[in-house]
Amino acid sequence: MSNAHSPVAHHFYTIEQQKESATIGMWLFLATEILLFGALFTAYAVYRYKFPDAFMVASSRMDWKMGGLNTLFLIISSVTMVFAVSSAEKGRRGGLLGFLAATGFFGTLFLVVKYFEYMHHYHDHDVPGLNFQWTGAPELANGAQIFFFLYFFMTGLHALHMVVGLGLLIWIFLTAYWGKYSPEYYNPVEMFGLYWHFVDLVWIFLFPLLYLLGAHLPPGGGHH
Amino acid sequence: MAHETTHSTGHPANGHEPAHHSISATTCLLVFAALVIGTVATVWTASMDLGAFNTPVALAIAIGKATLIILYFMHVLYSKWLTRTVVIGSFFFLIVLFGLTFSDYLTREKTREIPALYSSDPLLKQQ
Amino acid sequence: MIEENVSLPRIHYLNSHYGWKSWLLTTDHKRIGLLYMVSITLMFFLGGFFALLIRLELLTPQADMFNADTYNKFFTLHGVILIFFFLVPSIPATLGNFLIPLMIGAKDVAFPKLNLLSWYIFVIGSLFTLWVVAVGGIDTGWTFYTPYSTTFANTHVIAATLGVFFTGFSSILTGLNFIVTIHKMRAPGLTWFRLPLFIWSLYATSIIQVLATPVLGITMVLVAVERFAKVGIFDPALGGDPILFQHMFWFYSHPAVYIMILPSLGVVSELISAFTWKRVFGYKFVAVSSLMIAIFSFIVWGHHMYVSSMSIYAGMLFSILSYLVAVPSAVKVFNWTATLYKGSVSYDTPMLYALGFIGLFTIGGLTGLFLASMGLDRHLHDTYFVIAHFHLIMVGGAVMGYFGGLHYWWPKMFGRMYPEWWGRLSALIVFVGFNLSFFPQFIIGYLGMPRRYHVYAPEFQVLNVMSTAGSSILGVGYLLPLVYFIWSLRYGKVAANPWKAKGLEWETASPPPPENFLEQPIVTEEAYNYPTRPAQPVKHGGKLTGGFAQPAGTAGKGREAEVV
Amino acid sequence: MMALTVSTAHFDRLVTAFRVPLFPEQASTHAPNVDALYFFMLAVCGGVSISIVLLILFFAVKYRRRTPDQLAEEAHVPIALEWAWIIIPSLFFMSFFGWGAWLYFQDAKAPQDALEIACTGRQWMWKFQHPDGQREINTLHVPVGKPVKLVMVSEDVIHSMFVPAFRIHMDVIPKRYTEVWFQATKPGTYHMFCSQYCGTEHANMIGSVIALEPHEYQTWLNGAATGSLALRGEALFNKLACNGCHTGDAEARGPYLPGLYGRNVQLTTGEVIVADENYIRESIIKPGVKIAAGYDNIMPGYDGQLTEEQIIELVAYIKHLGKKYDQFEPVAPPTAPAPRPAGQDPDQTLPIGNVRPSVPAEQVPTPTSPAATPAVPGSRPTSN
Repeated sequence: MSNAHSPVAHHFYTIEQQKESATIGMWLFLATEILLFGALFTAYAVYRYKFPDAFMVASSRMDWKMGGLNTLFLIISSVTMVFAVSSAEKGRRGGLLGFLAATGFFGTLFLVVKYFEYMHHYHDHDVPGLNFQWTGAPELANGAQIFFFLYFFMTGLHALHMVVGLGLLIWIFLTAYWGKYSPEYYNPVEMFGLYWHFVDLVWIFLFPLLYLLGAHLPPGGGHH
Repeated sequence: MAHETTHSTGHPANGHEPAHHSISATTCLLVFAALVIGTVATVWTASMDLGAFNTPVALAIAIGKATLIILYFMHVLYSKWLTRTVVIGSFFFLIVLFGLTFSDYLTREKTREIPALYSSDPLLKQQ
Repeated sequence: MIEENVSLPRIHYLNSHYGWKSWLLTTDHKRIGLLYMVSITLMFFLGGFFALLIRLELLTPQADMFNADTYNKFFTLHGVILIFFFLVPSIPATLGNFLIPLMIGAKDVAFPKLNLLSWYIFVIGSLFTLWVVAVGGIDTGWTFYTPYSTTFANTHVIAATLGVFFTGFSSILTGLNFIVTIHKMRAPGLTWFRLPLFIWSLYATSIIQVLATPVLGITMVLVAVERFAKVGIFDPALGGDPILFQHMFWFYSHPAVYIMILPSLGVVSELISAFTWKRVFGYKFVAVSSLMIAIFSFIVWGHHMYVSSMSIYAGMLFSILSYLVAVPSAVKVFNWTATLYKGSVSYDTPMLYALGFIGLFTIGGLTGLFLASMGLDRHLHDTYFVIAHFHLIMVGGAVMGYFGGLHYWWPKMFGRMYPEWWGRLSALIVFVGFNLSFFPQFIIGYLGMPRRYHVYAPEFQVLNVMSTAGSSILGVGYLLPLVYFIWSLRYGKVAANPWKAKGLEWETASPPPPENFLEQPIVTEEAYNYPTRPAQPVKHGGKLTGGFAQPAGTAGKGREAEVV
Repeated sequence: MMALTVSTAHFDRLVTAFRVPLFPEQASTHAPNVDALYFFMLAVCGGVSISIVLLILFFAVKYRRRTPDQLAEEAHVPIALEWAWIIIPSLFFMSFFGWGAWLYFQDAKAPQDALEIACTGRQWMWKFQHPDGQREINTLHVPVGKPVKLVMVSEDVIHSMFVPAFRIHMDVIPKRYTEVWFQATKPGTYHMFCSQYCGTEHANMIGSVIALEPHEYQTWLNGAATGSLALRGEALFNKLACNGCHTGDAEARGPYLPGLYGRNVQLTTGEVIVADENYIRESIIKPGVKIAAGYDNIMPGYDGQLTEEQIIELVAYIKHLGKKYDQFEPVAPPTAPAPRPAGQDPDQTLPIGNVRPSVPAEQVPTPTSPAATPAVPGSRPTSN
């Protein structure tokens, strides 16, 4: 958010002031993100309350192994991001670039897995608004459709955040490659780290709420 | 001139505060281990039938994992009161959204829901 | 106003750069404030035009000017445009953008580029809305209630909801910027309890903007998705719950009322102080009450839903919380009134707006108590009583505050004065027209005329005619300032601080230089530290020595003790 | 009002024309309770508003700036005032809350013995069904002095049942029953509105509640059991899938029917005709003859497929859509039964012949009755 040419933008007096401003600004942005996803979680909770059985059965059509794998990818990418920030803080350019690349790698893996999941659901006619067909008990159809809609909407919004994050990551990587950052000024790296961890945070809630509701059902419990 | 804590203009004194970003590699890996264990625990508990407790357990683990990320990875443990206020405030208002919405749903009389499909409802079937 | 003998500064933010690029690519908060001012003025008159058409149709009980569809589109566009594209951005994005850095002694807001970006996002949202107007409108009402908006309406709902979504993000970015600016950019010595009350109110407003708007944004997207994909999220035929939409919608839209009115409350605090030359009584109470209003505003939304089939227990909870939010609002009114006591009250144009504001805001707020009462709302819900109530707050409150603020800071923004006589006349016309427009609506409402009716029972006609007459007077009152403000840009008398008002923003030149202050100001005194004369019955009291440059007023300190 | 001064005939007429009602009629057991709270709050809030406005005016005049350089006077106002005006209003607010919530709770549940009437809202009409199966559209007959519970549901969007004279109000929601109850206290005809915006003809989703003495209600039940022409017409309308094209939407393939009857219609030929019974009839059996401007000739003709009786029912239904305020009938005709002009509202649900009004119309000045609004400009005399 700050000026890329000189560490201190014209309207700030000190770099410390600028840095704190950016931190608070980023956190406020994350606060809006919390409420943005929070509204969806509220909708999820309401419909789960209204359609407990449909949600459970529909959720058993999820592949929790894929979801679990993705959880691991995101956690690993978060850890590498932490190391990227601390490399930047210590002025280790090589470490910064390496850890950023690792973060990007695991983030991309996440999206690849997500892509296969989505394709799988598409072939199973699970996509509301596109090809949704419910072959289970008819009284669960409405709830299941809403479950799948929320699944696609929430994970889709999350994946959108991942895509934006990867775009930012490329920019951070390039600027780091060009040597823009130093132990005095590595604010963008840190801010990007906050964003990346937040995306991880959202997934930590999405995973159990979307993938694991039906995990205790007998195998194929709700399947056609 | 009179200053207060949050105002930093021209204050090199701010350099004194703990180097608030670098959590040590050990801490970081410990947190990582905890997160992985948490994930495994989530899957494990979900595979058991705990009745009404499946979701609370899953949520408790998720909240634990999220807290670790916020405190360590996002440095909130080492940050200033203002950052903490923002974090706590946003979750507070999220709870408001949840809580007051459910103050409606949880206290409704459920008997008035129409379970059947539209056309089978006798009241709607005119003629 | 006080006659001054000043000339314009040689270099100021208006003439430092020329060309359209210097405006469209500016990161100067003052210029961005003006960009916003031009855009929302356009939206104001567009939305106001629809209001006049609505009132014209309501002259008679029959549908004789417009058919039902046209009328429904008019009131929807009236609401959407004036709420999301005028009232929400009005004071924060124009006066706030212009004044926050000036009032806290900063060179700019914390994130100038983000500030410009938020204006562009606002423009994109506006273009969506204007496109909706051009291609045939939308008829869902500004509340977009489902399942009508998602399944049954045949108008341009998706474009309109996306417009609202965009302007919402513009609002979020503005609020975010302001919070950081107020925290991090204050001049040395400017502690929290030395801040002007306008800053306090904008800070409170920003909290709401940042935390409530995302919920509206996602709700609007869900409506749009439901509309083209038919997934059932809000459609009862597919298992969805329209009441959930109402919860999510009002979680934003009730706090949004305070996004609109809180900045006005701040402006009026400034005006009351500047035109009595007196510190606002109970400064700390007024300051903290802004924050209280902001926080309480999040927990009262259910009072829009008493008869929506919401649980009556939830209704009771929301009802008692709604009464809580009335307390800090009442505190403000009492404190303003007490400030007048023994002040040096002048009747300049902004003060006329401020006094009108207090009266109308009081009545508007008190009629809100009727609607917060579950027993009464069962009769009053969605009648013209509601219309009258929120127009008293939105127009009698927010718009009056905006106009008062514009008149007060106009010489600060452009270094020139508008013709004072015309200003007072327009304030008077607005006040009269407003009262005539909206007081009859309270009676119509209690009689039982529902809102959003273009044909109505004949016995409501006389009151409706009065209301329509009032609205045309109001229209004249709003057009006058447009004319004389534009006139004053070129021909107005040069002015720097015609009110002899206190505050950091008045300590730099009018119009301010591009960097606001030539050297960083250092604050050593409380806000509104006007000198006073001793309490004695003399008619011609203490002279103002040395203008207002003299730092600490003699009696300024002593009063703080009463307030603490 | 003005009537206090002169009383020439001319002036009297003017006064009558401008007699503005200030409060709605009280016609249910809820009404006096709601009004009592209203007047209490009006007194408190009105008093506060007036005091504040007067105080502001007083201060503004007394402490006006007399010379351009007059400073504010040093003032010592006790800070205790702050707490006073925090605490005292709070107490009043709590009294408002308590009274309002009590009122709502007290009336939230209908008595056990309430007469249960089913109500269905749809774009843009109200349909009612009495316990014994009698049906009505946009008119609801209820007995005075007996609690009546409406169990309501919507067929499409959210509507809201609002009867101002009864002070009741409840949203009508698709797929979920909501209920509201009232006990009428005096016979009369009262407005019934939809107050939740529900689409194009929202403002015409109106009707009337007709409160009858219990024995008259009983008589009415006996007389109206077969269902009206318009109701049968509606069933036919849906059965023939007319509603597939005449959806009532702005972009529908078929013209918009509510309010059609009696209106001028422009044809594709440019000619303008009045939509009377014959036009509607012709448009059903030979739709291609006169085509409304802006529509294609796509409707199949029903010549020979419908009996004359069925056509009469369809016409009655179309005429019933879009009923206007001034076509509402008065509370009850002064002498029963009023002769009904030919072609006027054959679907009236008032029983023919055997209902005698308990109260002459003049003594029941209801908002809709012509007696209450004799000379409001712009209103036409009612049709029956």
